[in-house]
Amino acid sequence: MEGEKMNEELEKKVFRGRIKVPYKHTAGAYVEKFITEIGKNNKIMGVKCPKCNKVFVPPKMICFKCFEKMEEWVEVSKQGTVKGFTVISHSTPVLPLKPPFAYGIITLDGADTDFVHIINESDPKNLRVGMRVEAVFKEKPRKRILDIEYFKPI
Amino acid sequence: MGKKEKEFQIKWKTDLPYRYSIGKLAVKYFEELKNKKITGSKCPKCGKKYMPPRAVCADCFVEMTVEDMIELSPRGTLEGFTVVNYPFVDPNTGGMRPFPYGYGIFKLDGADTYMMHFVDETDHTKFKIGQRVEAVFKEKTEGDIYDIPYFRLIKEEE
Amino acid sequence: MIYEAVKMALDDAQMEPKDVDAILIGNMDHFEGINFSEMWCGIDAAPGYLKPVVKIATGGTTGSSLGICGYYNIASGFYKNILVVGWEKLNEGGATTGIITAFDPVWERPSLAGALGPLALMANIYAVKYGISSEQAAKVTVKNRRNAANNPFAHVQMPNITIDDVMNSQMISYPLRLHDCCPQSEGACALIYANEEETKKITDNPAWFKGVSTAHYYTFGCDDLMFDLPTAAIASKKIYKKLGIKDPVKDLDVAEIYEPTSWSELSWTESLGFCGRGEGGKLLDEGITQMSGELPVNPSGGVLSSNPIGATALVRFAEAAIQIMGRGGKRQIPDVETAMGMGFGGSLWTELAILGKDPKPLR
Amino acid sequence: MDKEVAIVGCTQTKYEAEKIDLTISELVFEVVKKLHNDLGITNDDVGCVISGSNDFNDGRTIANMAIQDAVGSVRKSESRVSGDGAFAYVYGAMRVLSGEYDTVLVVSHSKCSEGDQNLINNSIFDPYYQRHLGLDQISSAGLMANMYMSKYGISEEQAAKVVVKNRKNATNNPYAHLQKEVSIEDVLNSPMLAYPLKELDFPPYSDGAVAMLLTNAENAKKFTDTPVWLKGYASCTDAYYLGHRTMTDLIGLEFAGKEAYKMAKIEDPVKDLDVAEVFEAFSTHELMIYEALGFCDKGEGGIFIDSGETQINGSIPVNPSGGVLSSNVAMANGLIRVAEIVSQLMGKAEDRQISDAKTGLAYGMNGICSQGNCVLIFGGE
Repeated sequence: MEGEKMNEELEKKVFRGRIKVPYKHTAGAYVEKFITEIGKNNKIMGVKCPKCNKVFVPPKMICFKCFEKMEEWVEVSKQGTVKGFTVISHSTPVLPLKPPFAYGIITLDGADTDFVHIINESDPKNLRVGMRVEAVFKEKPRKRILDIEYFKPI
Repeated sequence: MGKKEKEFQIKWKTDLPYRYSIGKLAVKYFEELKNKKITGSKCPKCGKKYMPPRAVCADCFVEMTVEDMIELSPRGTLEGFTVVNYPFVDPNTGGMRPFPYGYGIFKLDGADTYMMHFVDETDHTKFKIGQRVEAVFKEKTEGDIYDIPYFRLIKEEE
Repeated sequence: MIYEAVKMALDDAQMEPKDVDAILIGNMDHFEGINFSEMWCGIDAAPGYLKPVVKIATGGTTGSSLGICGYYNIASGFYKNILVVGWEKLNEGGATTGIITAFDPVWERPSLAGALGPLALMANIYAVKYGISSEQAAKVTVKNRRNAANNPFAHVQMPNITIDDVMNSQMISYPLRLHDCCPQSEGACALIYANEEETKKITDNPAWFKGVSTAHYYTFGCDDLMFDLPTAAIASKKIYKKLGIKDPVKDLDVAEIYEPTSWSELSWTESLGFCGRGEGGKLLDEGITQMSGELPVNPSGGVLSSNPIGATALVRFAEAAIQIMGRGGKRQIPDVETAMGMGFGGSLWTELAILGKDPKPLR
Repeated sequence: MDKEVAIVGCTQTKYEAEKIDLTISELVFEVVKKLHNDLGITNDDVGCVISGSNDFNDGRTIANMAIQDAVGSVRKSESRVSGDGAFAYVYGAMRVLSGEYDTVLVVSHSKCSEGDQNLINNSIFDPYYQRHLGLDQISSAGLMANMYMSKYGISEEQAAKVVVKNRKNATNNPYAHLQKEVSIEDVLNSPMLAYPLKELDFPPYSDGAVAMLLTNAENAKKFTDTPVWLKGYASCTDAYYLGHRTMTDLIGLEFAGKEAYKMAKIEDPVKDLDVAEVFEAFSTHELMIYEALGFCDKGEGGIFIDSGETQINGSIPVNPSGGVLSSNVAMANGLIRVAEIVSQLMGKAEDRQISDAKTGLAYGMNGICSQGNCVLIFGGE
């Protein structure tokens, strides 16, 4: 009872508000192609900078190093190498899965940049930098980045 | 518009909860509001009477405390009005705010600043600048902002 | 979208991305729902990688705060040149919704209806106080939207709009009708600022900053009746005094002001000292603010024609600069020596910049 | 620098988990009023105001609207940098250097207790590629720490030493939020949050505000006998998308550091700097900062903490205030670093004072894992 009373006193001092806003982000041609190819054809696409020849995955319009518009699309592999990982063991409202699970920074074969995604492994002992992983696609794509459900160790 | 609809869009609903501290003066204000009393704060230096009550007099840069709070009348004089007649998402709820609604700016008797609130009238021809308005309290007040759901236009000083 | 504006600005100045010293971004967080939007767009769409990128966000004034911050970046000697970019993609979030969250969560948000609600109140008080008719307000829309037809960048272009069209449009929030209000636009605006030495390398036809001025006001929108925008009077008096401007109508050649509604242009031309109180309607009727008048106001079509919030006020500065450079095409006013740009936003703040053809230093 | 800009006074609040009695405006008023009193000035003596804040953190678009009354900017010029307070300081310095204002008040604040930090941090990520993955500050820190530690063979003990050092330093700082010492074992045994980082590798969330007054060379002595001068500044932004960055080294900071050293004519930072206050968002981040700022060679952050040189009695004390690991006031962190360096150079740092501190470095940052970097170098007379 004592605690409840104290809570009541504290509640008086605050106003519980929310900021609830629905957004529709126009994704642009690059995101559209990337996400659509994942969902429809289970292909992971990147774009190549005409100047430095680097392949960007995920793709974007401008190479931030050369400030060149990138227009050449290339398919990269579904497999890649883990450059770094972390295992999430705390629960937060934004997580797409129930922890524990891992995030990885993955260089897909054929890409020059790294790609951040989920790895379905919860024990840090089974993860190491340099390990190989492969994308697992969602059966029913929902037009978002999670249409690659996760990467699995191979 | 046709082209717009074809655009590939990613939907995202922001829903950020906040616990805003309201400050000691507002805590007192809501305590008084529960008793159907409206309060403001008076600058100890220049005497300006603020509604809503707050801790700083912006003109003098002097602090006001709970001791500087004063009672204001629930009645006031209308300075301007509008009838909102367009749809928009209310960020407080995430849903559409019902419309049309009347909305006015008025000065409560005894205050030097103005306040804006809903007014229970949606026909703009019924409003008149200079007209008297009065706070309408919920029957059972709970000491929160919803205790005064709206103001009403007083036809003649009753 | 941002890349497009940035690329155009760089090409125009014949600059390479590597030549840019620093980047200033203007955008509103909650409008698009992206926290730290400068990190995203400053690098992906502007050449910000391994460069200083700073974001300025002050609501409607974002563009002018940005424009003014750019001025200080150069005037302080910190940078030789700087790229200034403002942008907004309003359809992604909704301006009204975003603007409501700018106000006090306890006292103001529950009943506030975005920017138009208070603007309607201001128009209502102003109209009654000075006996201004809806017809006079409608003339502003007609002037600005017709001007916009000369501006290839303008969003709403209505060369044939009439007073009747405005007065018969849908009532949005009494006394504001649909055509009394600014649209919601998407767009970006990029400018390049440089110091004296750098400027010589870039162009022989620059627009120079003569002075900037800002006035802010109370936290709560209704601490004062703001129908006459007191901050515009404070800020303009400050800058006129600084630059020795006695009669703005004579001393300025063109003004780009931030008029979110037709009524605001009438009322705020008064606050800026273009005419006496209550004479905004007369000023317009006499043709002074028309394209051919003594002090044309908003030859670009103004905010009533395009309103990409994070960029809007910067566009005012840009249009002032365009007029000075003589690059206004069909909207060009002949022989512009001095031009004013105005930003409005936040809790009714005003920000002004006066640009000139003459590089004479400030003060 | 050709022209000079001085800081003549700083005030801070005590940092706490939740200042429930104070609105943001009241919190800001507290430091501004204290600053006025310390300097014996009134609001009329302040030329203009620059604030640094973040809309998501404050739960309010145009967050500076809420503090107009409290910073005394009614009828005055106020502007606001959306981001870390260190950037607000830079804008304030620009206003002084432009010659248009004699005095500028710079303010930064945050009430981390009011919002949900995971949600707020998640919204930093773009809505297409990263946000749906649920990334936030903690998970990105885990990724960064893992990549850094495995590349350079940094141990968890070495990371823990940063926490131990900073938490110990905080016990000398009356403003610090956490004032309890911890041991290496405490850190290693605290619950795992994002492998390899544990709960104590991360900072708390704190409420607080900081304010300072800037002026030019002409006026500085009117306010204090010990003004602190800006000697070097640089800012630099790294790539946005996590995978597009070199996660093992803070390239952006390295770049900014070099530029700032050049401006301040610093050749050997360890020798030439007497103290540094840095924005360390997690334990290993501080080790990475040592490397990026050239306090030690690449990959030797671990060895450097072992050497004890960054302890309060070492050759380059880092975060004698206890750093962000002791008080994490989100957007104000960078300006707090500046304020702490100012206290050191003014000789007013009391129990945490580094003797004979003449030159100091403050580092503030924006975004996730050192995206936007701001390095400032200050000198006493």
